[in-house]
Amino acid sequence: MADLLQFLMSGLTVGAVYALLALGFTIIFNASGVVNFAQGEFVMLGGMGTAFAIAAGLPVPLAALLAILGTAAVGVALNRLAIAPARGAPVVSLIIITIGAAIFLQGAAGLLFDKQIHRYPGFSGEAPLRLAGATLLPQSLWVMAGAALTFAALWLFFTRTLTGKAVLATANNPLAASLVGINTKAIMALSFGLSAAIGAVAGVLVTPITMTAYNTGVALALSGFAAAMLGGLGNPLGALAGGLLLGVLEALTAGYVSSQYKDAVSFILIILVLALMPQGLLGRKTTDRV
Amino acid sequence: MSALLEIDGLGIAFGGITAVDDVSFAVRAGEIVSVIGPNGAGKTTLFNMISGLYRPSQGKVRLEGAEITAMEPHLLARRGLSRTFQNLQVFGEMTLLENVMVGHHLREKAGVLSDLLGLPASRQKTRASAESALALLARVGLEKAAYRAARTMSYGALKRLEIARALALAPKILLLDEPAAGCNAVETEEIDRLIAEIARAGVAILLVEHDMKLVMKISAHLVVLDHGRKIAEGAPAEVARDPQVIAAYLGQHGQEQVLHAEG
Amino acid sequence: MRMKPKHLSLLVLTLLVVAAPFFFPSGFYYRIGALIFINAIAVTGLVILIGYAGQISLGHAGFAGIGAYACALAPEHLGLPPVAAILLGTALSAALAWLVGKPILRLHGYYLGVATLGLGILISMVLSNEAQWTGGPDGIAVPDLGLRGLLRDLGWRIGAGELWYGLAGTVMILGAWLALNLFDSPTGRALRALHGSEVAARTMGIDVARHKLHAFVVSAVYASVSGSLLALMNRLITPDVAGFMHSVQMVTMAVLGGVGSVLGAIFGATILTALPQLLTVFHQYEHMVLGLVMILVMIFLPDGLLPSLMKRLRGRDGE
Amino acid sequence: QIRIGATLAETGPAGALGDPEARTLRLLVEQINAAGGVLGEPLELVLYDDGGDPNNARTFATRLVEHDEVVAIIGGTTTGTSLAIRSVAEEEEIPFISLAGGIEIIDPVQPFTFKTPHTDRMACEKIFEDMQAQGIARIGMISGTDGFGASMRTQCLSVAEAYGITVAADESYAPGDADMVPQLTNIRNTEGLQAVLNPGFGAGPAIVTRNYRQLGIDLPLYQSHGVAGQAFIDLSGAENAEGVRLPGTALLIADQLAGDDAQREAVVAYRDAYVGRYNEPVSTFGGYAHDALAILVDALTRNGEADPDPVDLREAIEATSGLVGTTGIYSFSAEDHLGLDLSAFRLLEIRNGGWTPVQ
Amino acid sequence: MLKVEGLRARYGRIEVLHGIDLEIASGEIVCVLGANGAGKTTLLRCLSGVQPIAAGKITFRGEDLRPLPAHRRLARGLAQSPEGRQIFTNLTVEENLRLGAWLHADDRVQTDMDHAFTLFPVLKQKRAQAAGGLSGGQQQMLAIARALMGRPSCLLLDEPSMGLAPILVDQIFDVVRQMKALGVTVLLVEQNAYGALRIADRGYVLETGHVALSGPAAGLIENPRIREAYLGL
Ligand SMILES: Nc1ncnc2c1ncn2[C@@H]1O[C@H](COP(=O)(O)OP(=O)(O)OP(=O)(O)O)[C@@H](O)[C@H]1O
Ligand SMILES: Nc1ncnc2c1ncn2[C@@H]1O[C@H](COP(=O)(O)OP(=O)(O)OP(=O)(O)O)[C@@H](O)[C@H]1O
Ligand SMILES: [Mg+2]
Ligand SMILES: [Mg+2]
Repeated sequence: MADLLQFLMSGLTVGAVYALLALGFTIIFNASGVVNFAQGEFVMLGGMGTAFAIAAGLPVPLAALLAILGTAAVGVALNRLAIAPARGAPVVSLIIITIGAAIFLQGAAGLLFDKQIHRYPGFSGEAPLRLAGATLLPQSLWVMAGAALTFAALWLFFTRTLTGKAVLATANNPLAASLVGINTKAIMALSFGLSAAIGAVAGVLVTPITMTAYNTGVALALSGFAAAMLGGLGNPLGALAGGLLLGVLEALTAGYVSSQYKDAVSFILIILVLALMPQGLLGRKTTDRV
Repeated sequence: MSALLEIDGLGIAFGGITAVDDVSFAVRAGEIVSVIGPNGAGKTTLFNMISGLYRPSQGKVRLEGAEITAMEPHLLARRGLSRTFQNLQVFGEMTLLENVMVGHHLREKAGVLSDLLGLPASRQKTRASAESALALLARVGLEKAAYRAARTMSYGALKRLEIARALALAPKILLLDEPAAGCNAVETEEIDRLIAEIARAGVAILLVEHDMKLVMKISAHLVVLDHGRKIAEGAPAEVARDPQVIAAYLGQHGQEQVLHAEG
Repeated sequence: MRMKPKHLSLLVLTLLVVAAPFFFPSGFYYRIGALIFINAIAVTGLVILIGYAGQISLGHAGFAGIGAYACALAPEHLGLPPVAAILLGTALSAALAWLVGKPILRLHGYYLGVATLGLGILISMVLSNEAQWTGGPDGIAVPDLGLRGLLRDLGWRIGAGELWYGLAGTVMILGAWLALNLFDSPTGRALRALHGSEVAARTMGIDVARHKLHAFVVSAVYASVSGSLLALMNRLITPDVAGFMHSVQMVTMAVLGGVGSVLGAIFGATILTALPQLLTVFHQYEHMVLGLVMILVMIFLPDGLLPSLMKRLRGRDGE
Repeated sequence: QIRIGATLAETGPAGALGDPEARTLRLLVEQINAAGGVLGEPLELVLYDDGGDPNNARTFATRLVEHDEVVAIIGGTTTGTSLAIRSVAEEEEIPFISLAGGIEIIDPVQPFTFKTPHTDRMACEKIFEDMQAQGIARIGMISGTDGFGASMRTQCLSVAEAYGITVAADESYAPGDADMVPQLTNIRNTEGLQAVLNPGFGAGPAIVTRNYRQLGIDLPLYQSHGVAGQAFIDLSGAENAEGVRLPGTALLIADQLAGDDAQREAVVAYRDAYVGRYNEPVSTFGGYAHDALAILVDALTRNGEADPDPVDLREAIEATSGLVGTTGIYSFSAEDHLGLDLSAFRLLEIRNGGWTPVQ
Repeated sequence: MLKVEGLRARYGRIEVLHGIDLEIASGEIVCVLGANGAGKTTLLRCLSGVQPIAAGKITFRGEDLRPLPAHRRLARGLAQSPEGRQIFTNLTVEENLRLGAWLHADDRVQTDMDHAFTLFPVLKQKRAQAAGGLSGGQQQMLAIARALMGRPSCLLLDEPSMGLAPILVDQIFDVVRQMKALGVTVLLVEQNAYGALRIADRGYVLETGHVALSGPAAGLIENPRIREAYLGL
């Protein structure tokens, strides 16, 4: 019983990390239909930026803020320099652009920062919290809170604000969006900025747990992508659910079955779920009449 | 003569809202039957059920006496049922010729291996298929654009392309969803002639169309839907005088068109 | 008489393969050539799957892994000659593609992407974890194809580099020929049709599920053959061959070159295989430049290198 | 001019290993050239980044041999890449000195292939020796599924019996994993364990160490030489790493070496140069590259030709004897292309955030 | 109010509009007729800015429109109900309408929406449904209503009667007349030539990218060439 609780805590910690990563995909996807494979690099930049700013003597909150703003700027620049000029290109081409951007950013980070692994202490100390025989690091609570807040913010944005609807409209039908007066370029810039900022926030929060290095982006993007797909791409609630579910499943598999094949179990689950629900757990089916 | 296509008590609902409810009628070989009704009456939905894209929640569809309810569309095609779409569904990156050749799919199939190896059987079929596709394009007046990508054509041209493609299947029954939409009066007359010609060749036609002039002129039989239910059925002249149909559907514009058609 | 585009493509391809060695400054170029051809084989398969049928796969390296490990394991454990091992690999890949394809090909777009991604990762995980069979992450030795010995016995001495250049080049041209045949065949049209509109394809009598499955299986066979050749050429194979990065690399090659056209995709394979060798002059900026090249190509030639260039030459939608 | 080739995983998953290796080679070649080169000829280093991918490594090895025409190859950050380079080196008969741990690189011995690091089997032996001395007979193991972790796991499992040690719990984690609590919980729940061993490199072992303390497991924890560097202590947190033991090299305890220690001079010189140049701590892996170059330069010098015949050069390397490196003192022979024995490994323990030798 | 001079447009290298001249006075209804492929849609696309123009000039209320991207032309008062309807299929009917008034954030938005609902009551019924599920005709109504939400001073309608039931065709032409009464200028592309000419003040006839004929609507209805080629009389 105590073990189960421990596994669950562990799973929720990892799950919250995945959820934060997955949430980062939603905005850009909702604005353009593109899965941004450079999303993991935003997370990495957030973490590395904070680590270096702290090492340079800045207080943690300031370091984090700088890293987040810097990453958001990178996101906007990415849109301005690489995505916007390719307007009208097929979606696969845009995806290749994001992959190219990921390779570029990783190379740049390796030069700008370094190739070592970095970490900074958790925000509320490192002493484990005990709970009915199970332990949890305080930073896990930060990550969970971060995931919950990001989710809530995104959810409100997409369901309650007109700008959120304009973002959805831009992906759904860019031509119509500009016909109703939506500045789709600005919407894209906003989306990339926000997405990058969300990625950076994730990086700031998870680095004390996962650590970071210039080349961690791809793996992060992959986990986030898998979680987002499981939950249903574009839906913040799906990202949250998908992330938590994957995290818990991995922990339970590692705990009760086999640590060697825990990732395998996740992917088998994803394939099974998709076989039954082709839009993920909470993805919306789009209706296009013929 | 017994009916080719029988619709028997067909119905479906989307998210609890009934779109089509207990609709029955029949189409005989070589006959042109039109389904009319206000926007949202359920005409396209009816087509989608007949052609196997939607699974009806009630009722049956029979083709030549055999039940075909909710059968896979490609199997229906094999049985001789073909259709066009209200919202264009063309293969945009393919040429007009290739679009029509796809309609020959059932007859030209040779197997993946043969196709990969480029065996004479495959090439022969491709050649034959191209020839007859070109003839079909000529029938709808598109032979000049045969080698252009479909995506570069205007709306009206694509509507006609869909008809050619549907004919390539050599159907026994053809479902046309608003074939004259986006065509002017003269172009509509061409379509009118085309449809009549197809019917003369023995193909049954089920037509959805809002152009009353066309409908009145060529239909042998009318079925009127409103809110998913059949509200009237019969010979065109008769139905056009039904006050319920006038109120729900025809209005002044429709009546004028009807008069026009009747000369 | 005007030549058919298919024949023209094959002619150009063959000429390039045959003529290139005359310009090689050193034997090393044979290896690059062979690598290009081996990648091009897999990428040609993706042209059929992605370019013709419009179905994405982020896990095709898994099939390359199956082909590769079949060549490593079958000779030792089953006593098969390497050539038979290649066939066994393709049979296994085809069978797996068929089994897995059935349920997952109902998915669309990114959902298909993540399912194939999962498939690829599962394969590479097995290859990596079942060390007692596969040698684990550090890989396993692959027996010699034996062709060089055979040729030597026949009195023809040929370097390994040259041999693999010729062999892979031949297989690539063969693969391109098959894919080009397919394009303008009933099956090819059916695939391209379902790419354009699945609904319309179905009502035109196309068994969409079956055709997607065919495309998936055929492309898996291409990937498998590519993996087998890589293993036999390198005489050593590691699970990297089945890894996610390799899958992404294949898709990138295809899209960058022009996924709708066989020649384009082969062009893409050439560029992306040769590029890292050219970029070594940039030392530590290598990755940045690589990323930049990918971005720039897609911005300026959004339909892929070859098709976009052709379009420019001919005028956009012109005839 | 003497051209030396290298292909290393400067980037990619093993980048944390390959990067200091590449930096070391660049630094040393500069130093050597500044001091007049070898045999009066400057060294030219041709270095490629294979990203840890064996296929790339093989391509670059071919390029080094056929295109760049180097006299010898240093490299292969990982065992997989080393094996790929080896087949080129053996085929083309060019001396090759590997920087990876796998025993299969030099066992069975192949004429042109040498290596500088200890094998992972030796690391297991060194650890098990210490365990034996502590009376530990039942251990738990948690290893990374990457090449390093998996290979060392296999070796440890195969030699454990010889030391009377039973591996009663055998868990693993994947390279990017963020949390190893479930695996460690299972280890904690295994009856009668006396110690835990974690073969791995990169971030994994640091996370293991932190989770280990989080769960309050108080058995001795052994790490591998894969994390022998200051970074491990920083990432784990000094208080979490306290008491962790691992087999390391003299490099980590340069300042604590006895004045008469044979390696002291070499180790201190390398460390000072590296830290002075790059302003980051030395790692064992950089040390491997240092030793490989030292061996090569020594052999070139003894061979005495600026344009050496590869076979002669190979023989000169094989004749290396008593060469002092940062990792140990190398003496190759026709049967031994590793040239180190267990004594070169030093068992270290982390105390107060620093390395101390275990007496 | 709207003036087009020498407008040329091309797709790739193929030119499909070969120098169109056209003028619309404020408060006028002008209709454009033409066979399939004549270039009517392309003309409207150029006016709304979603199609780059190759040569020529477009002025709206004296302002050169060429430098303005599509989304800024609506702010000038130019709204389009495009061919193919182009609604936001994933959003609800209400959200589609609300986005039609993206540029406006005042109380009038609600009034405008209520007005749209009175024009097309079926949209009110379906307000919370995804627009992608609407029938073809319902989508057409939505596209028109959405254009109205932008409070245009000049409305560009591409075949508004397409796919509408006869009873609604009357109504659409009524709406156009009402718009005129409110002072809105309307450029109407129609295949229903008879209906369009009846409400229009003037008309243009496009033939393969040229203006073949133009003049007062009443005159065009009587023109024998028009009667034969477009009215089928
Ligand atoms: N997939 C679907 N999801 C939700 N509602 C649907 C769906 N398909 C049809 N409907 C609803 O069913 C009703 C009938 O639609 P249908 O398209 O059949 O109308 P129609 O008679 O063809 O109209 P039109 O003349 O405008 O084309 C409409 O109210 C529509 O909203
Ligand atoms: N994307 C495109 N690429 C190339 N050519 C195109 C494209 N779109 C349209 N065309 C061509 O431009 C010409 C004008 O087309 P347009 O759509 O403007 O005609 P239209 O008058 O609106 O016809 P319809 O009444 O059929 O809608 C046609 O010849 C068409 O084939
Ligand atoms: Mg309809
Ligand atoms: Mg048009």
